[in-house]
Amino acid sequence: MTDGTEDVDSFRRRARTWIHANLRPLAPDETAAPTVALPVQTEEEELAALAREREIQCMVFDAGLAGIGFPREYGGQGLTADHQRAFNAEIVGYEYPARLQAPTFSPCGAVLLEFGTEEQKRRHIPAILKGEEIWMQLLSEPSGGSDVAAALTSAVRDGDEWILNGSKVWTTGASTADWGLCLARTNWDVPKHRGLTVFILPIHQPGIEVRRIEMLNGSTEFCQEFLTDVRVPDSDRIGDVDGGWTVGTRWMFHERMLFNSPFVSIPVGASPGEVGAASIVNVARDAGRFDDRCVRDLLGEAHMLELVGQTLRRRIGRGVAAGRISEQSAAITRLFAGVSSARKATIAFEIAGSAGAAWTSDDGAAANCVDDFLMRQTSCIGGGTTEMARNVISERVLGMPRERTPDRDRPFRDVPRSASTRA
Amino acid sequence: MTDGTEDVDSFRRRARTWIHANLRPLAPDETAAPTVALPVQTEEEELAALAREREIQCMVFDAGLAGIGFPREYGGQGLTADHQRAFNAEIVGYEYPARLQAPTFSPCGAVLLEFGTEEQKRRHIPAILKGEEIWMQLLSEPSGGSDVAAALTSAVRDGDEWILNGSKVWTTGASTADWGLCLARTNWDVPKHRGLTVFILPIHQPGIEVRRIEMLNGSTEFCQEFLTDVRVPDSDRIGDVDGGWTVGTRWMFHERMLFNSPFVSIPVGASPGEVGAASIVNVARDAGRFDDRCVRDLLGEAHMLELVGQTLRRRIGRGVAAGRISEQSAAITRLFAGVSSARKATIAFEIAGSAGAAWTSDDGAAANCVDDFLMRQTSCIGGGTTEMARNVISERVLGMPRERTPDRDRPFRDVPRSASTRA
Amino acid sequence: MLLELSADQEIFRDTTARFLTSRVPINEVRSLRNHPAGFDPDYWREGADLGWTSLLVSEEHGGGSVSGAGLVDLTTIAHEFGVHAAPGPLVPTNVVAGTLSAVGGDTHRPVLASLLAGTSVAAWCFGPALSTDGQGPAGPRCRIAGGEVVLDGTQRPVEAAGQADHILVTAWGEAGLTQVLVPTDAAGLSREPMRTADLTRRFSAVTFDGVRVPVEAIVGEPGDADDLLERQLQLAVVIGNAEAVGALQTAFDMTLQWAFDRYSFGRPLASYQELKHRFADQKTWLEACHAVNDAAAAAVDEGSPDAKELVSAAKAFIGDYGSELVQDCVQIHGGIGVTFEHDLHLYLRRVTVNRALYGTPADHRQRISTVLENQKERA
Amino acid sequence: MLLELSADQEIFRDTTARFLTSRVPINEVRSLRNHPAGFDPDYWREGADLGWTSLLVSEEHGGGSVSGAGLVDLTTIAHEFGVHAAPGPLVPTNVVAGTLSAVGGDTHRPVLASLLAGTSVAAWCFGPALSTDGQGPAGPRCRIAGGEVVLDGTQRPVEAAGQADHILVTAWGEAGLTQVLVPTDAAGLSREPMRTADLTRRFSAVTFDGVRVPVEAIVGEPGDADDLLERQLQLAVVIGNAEAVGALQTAFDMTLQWAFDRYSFGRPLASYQELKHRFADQKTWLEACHAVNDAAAAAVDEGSPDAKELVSAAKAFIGDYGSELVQDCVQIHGGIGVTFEHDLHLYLRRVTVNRALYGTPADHRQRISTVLENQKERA
Repeated sequence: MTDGTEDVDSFRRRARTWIHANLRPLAPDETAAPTVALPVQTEEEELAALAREREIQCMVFDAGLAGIGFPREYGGQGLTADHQRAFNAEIVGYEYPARLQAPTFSPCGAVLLEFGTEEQKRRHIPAILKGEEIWMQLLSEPSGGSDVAAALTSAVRDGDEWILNGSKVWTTGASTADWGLCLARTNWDVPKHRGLTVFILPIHQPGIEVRRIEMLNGSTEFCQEFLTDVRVPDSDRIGDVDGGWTVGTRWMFHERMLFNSPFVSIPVGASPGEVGAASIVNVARDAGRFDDRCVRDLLGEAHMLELVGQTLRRRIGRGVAAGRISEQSAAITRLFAGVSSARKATIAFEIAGSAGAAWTSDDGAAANCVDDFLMRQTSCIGGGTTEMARNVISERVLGMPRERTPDRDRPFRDVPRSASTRA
Repeated sequence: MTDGTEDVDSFRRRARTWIHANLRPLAPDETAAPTVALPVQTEEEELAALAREREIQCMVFDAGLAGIGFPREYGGQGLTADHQRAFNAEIVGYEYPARLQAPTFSPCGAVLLEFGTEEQKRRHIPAILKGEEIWMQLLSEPSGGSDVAAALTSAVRDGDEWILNGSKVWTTGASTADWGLCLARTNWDVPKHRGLTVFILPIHQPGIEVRRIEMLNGSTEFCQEFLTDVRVPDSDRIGDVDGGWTVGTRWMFHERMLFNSPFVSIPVGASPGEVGAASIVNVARDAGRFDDRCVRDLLGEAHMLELVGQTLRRRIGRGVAAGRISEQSAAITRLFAGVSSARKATIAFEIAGSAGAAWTSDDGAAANCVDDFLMRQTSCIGGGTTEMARNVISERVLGMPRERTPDRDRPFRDVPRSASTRA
Repeated sequence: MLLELSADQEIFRDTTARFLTSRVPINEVRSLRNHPAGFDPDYWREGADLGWTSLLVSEEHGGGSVSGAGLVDLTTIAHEFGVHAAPGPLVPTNVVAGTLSAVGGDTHRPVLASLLAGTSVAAWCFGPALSTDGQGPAGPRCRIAGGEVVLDGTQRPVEAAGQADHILVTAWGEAGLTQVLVPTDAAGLSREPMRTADLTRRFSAVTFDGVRVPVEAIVGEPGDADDLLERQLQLAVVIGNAEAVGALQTAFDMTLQWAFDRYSFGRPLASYQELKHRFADQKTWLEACHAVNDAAAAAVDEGSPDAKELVSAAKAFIGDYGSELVQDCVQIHGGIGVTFEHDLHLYLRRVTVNRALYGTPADHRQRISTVLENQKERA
Repeated sequence: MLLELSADQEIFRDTTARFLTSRVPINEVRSLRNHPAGFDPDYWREGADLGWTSLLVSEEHGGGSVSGAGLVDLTTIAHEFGVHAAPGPLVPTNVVAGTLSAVGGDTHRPVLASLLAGTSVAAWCFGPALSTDGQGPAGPRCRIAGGEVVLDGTQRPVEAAGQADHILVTAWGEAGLTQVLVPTDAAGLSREPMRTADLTRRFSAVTFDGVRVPVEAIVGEPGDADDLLERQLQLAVVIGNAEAVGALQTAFDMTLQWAFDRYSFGRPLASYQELKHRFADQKTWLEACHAVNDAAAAAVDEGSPDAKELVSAAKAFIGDYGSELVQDCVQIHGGIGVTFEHDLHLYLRRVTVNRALYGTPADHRQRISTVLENQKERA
């Protein structure tokens, strides 16, 4: 504490004491690893859960535990990733505001902290840390796929304002979010990376129409937004005009680094969106197949992948934090997590046997394994595809030659595009 | 027989009668599927085996059964791939001249038949069919890898002769072969495909030095040849000057089509160079693990791959023969065979357990599984890599865009090359 | 499917293809998820007129094949079912019709006639056929008492049990495995609907609680069902495989087209070598799926000794490699590939459910290893 | 290996790295295939001076670690063994030295001293530790009679048994599993050399035919060997893994360099996207191999409750993914990669043999599933 910073151990004790005194321990079935298939909730359930999380976040803030990696002047604790990790260890098994972590604290909050003006930061970061503002990312577009920088959403200057038009997709929480971070094209006459600008804007306004997307498992968590003549004051611009890719690069870095972020609380051991080995053990039991050596081989494989993934995440996280390896190495963690999650969903489905084809509610954990299997590629698509991760690893980590990109040195308006978006 | 051609059934009966009367049935251990690891023989053993095969081939010739797909005027039978398939079914379980089939009958004999002059064909094809001439392919080069057309071996015209210099590699049977088919560069000032010419030449001559290559399993079947001022008369040129790629393309097609060739006898069901499921069953028994469900799962997988590979080979072979699919589809068979052979070698090694690390001669089939495992990639390298097969399938079969080839429209002497071959 | 169909087979296949295109376009399939039966009775009757249920039935009984190889002919229909993600109980109805024609008695003729006419469908309790599935000989038991067969026990999942007028059930009795054709309105028979991932197929858990039927309901002889069941399993697997291969073909074709149309970083996806090589793998697996199932169908039709191993090799291969193929199609589509609005998941569902039905790939690998063991002992 | 070593650890590692580079350059390794022992005694003694055999031995007995975590320190040496495909019985000698230091009696002190000094090496009969390998509790039996232990039976494969002066053997006795340190010149002990794929390691089948040693030769208490064996297995696996990871790192580095240097169709191999993506997979697996084995080493050193599952996860992962990684390195090299002249196979051999030793990946997956089962029961 010589430099006035709370040391990790005393922070840990303080966090533990407060958590035990104030947060509800989770019931055993609540700790069960979540699965690939997004939870199918009614809108009322979703809103009620979110209200409770805002309430908890406010308590966390009042307790001096919110925004561990955010500076004190914006309401945070001014502490380090090590402190965040200590907190993550202590909240295991307790209720916590899971929905607020990403994308609100990071990447949105992290991007604001890094690129926002003093005024923007003072206005938004404390509100975020108190649970008052929930944020969403307006990043991907229907036309774009992995090529985020090929955004077609346009922002045209009109005096002190910008007028935005276009469409964003794969957003989560559009119906519950307050603010959005939006990447838009402000210049079509330069190569794609040099004509982008980032804005912030309130979500609930007449120019923004939100449409839910039905996923094949019935989940409607993802949305598509249509922006029509949305006016944004220039004071809500983040970073320089046409400098949006500088912001965007860090934005996506924060997204990849979620599990090693000083801004985000994720219980240790949690791999959201994955079929955990523990739940696969339940599948094997409920399918009556735990004693089959072949099934045990698969269970061993599933848990092996989980353990390897956890240790890999720690290695890469520490290596990046210590500056021993490049930040781009986060793609290694992403690739491994995506592929192994898909494999685990396959293992669970295989073990379920004929309950993978048809099941009743009596089948316990073996019921509905097929949903996770049908949705399994989401772990290799969402948050940047595994293909993009492999590009990053080969080109940025290993220094192999870059792919030919015919769009690199060409005005964006002249870049060849998909048939459907050429019109 | 209305057109004077023997029908398949009567040919089959004739072949069967002759085989049963004249060829030795193989002992059970001789029919065991051959493995990936090339047979390690002494030179004496090799020569003795080959002498016996020449003898048998001469008997086959005298019986009117040699060169089934070769025209009658060159000593062949003038029959079809269906007749060859019938013969292949009948020789199962009998001694036959395996070493003479490839590369002598095909691709070498097939290329001679397609591109040779009348004089060349009359001189060589009957000799080949009688077992008098054994041929080898002087095709790959140390610098070239998959890029066969990037040959650096040069042929320079000198009056009625050509003077060849350079090096060829991955040749088999160099010490026992009589003649070679050789691809050489005759023009360095045009793009690579347009400056090649094919020659034939006797192997045993002063200008050709043969060096055996020791493989990691101790096999020395492959050789490298060094050609120094080898003189070849222009009458031993195959095809046009600088037209070698036309020949080379068919040369490699015949190589890929070995299993569906009308020129080559291969017992039905044989997959030379593969670890067969039957031999893996022996590994499981000799390792005492046949009753382990996990081992049986692997055995089931191995036999599945084998059955699928056989049916795929038939489908593609028939489809090509009937003109329903392009000849390039042979790459599909090649890819599947390579990958599944590697997988089978892995399965055998896995089942062998600790005998995979160390073994005694008492371990039966479980002994030495590791050699096949160490050599397993040869099934994905030899005869054109699986990477090349995937290029062919995607570009030629599926019509996807060709890879960028900076060497395509550039004089060959200006093409960027590996550091080691730039000197 | 075979690369070369005879002219008659081609007409036969094409007729069904055109019927499915007009009668159950893909949006119709999508909306059938809310239909209680998953298919319309008229649709099925019209399909039966096209020959969907007659191929495994002898001419004597009003059936007949196109080429003399009824199962091979049927795989062309099943292939089109897969291509169109079409609804309808093709597997159970054909399995039951084929069985009734081969070994059914006079009392079974009217049922067979109604299946041929498409005025009713049948369900088939697949259960004890796979002794390798770790579940052991579960399933119904039967006893013969006073000219009646009495059935007790549960079997699941049973496709189309809720839509069928009759269920062919295999039960353990004193004489051994015995098959019985039971009307679904029999007292004591109940059907609990199950959930499934397929939008148009319906499954039930069928419970027999002291169900009594006359002994004439027995199909074949009591205790004779082992061979019947093995043959039925082979038929069901080959038909299901052919359907899966059709679905794979469509998924592959639409994904390849997508790769040509979709641009990323100023280039079509189809120009990226890594994707090209994945398409090469997909194409290879797809051709292998066609090849092995066509060989299996022919082997079953011919009563070849390698039929069992080919059928199981086809099931194991198409189950595992087919799943990976269609999941890779999803991956190449990106997020849109897992939306309900997109067509891809209809094929994904078909392939996925077929993989888990009638034995998983692992179950069939065990079957293959048993064949290997027996071959080894014979040698 | 850890991304961050302490300064002391780094000096320690680097000293061994420089020693191996000068003492056993790769051509020397290649020629050792004809050496009867696979390594030179002087080489081993000099290595012992560098600390190769002292890290698992307490300071009291003349050993000592660099960082306080002896196994973690030892993995840095093992890593360099892998990087250089270096010869020498690192695993058995350290396992035996660590055991003798932890539980050996006074009679074992001279042996321990000679291991520390590098003047002799030891062999360790790994055998009954894996109850999942399908072989059951084979291996030697022992009985105690008249102040002597009498041993009968065979154990294999035993690394360095032919070079060792002592063998630590685990035998089944009345009291349960018992460990005994047996001099290799004991009457009735015979060693049959085995063949192996590694060029510099030697294995034997060791037979005990009424071998008698004093009861003081027992290590620990009779019947107490279960825990000893479990710990020894964990040590052996972690050391072997670290060596495999070192070999993988070298194979990967040399293949990446090859891809930059080698041109095909006018472009370096490194410019082909399909190869780039395979290198990305390789890099990911390689980092994962480092990560999981480092975590396993730390867990064993700390006596953490998750040590067993981490060790087995590391063994299973490195065994399977490591094999595929180095085989893909062979593939990228093409034909030259399977020649004896090229260096690549030295690393391939090391990784391959280590995969098959001390339990295959499948054996260790079974161990993991047992851990899962126990956790589940505890919960």
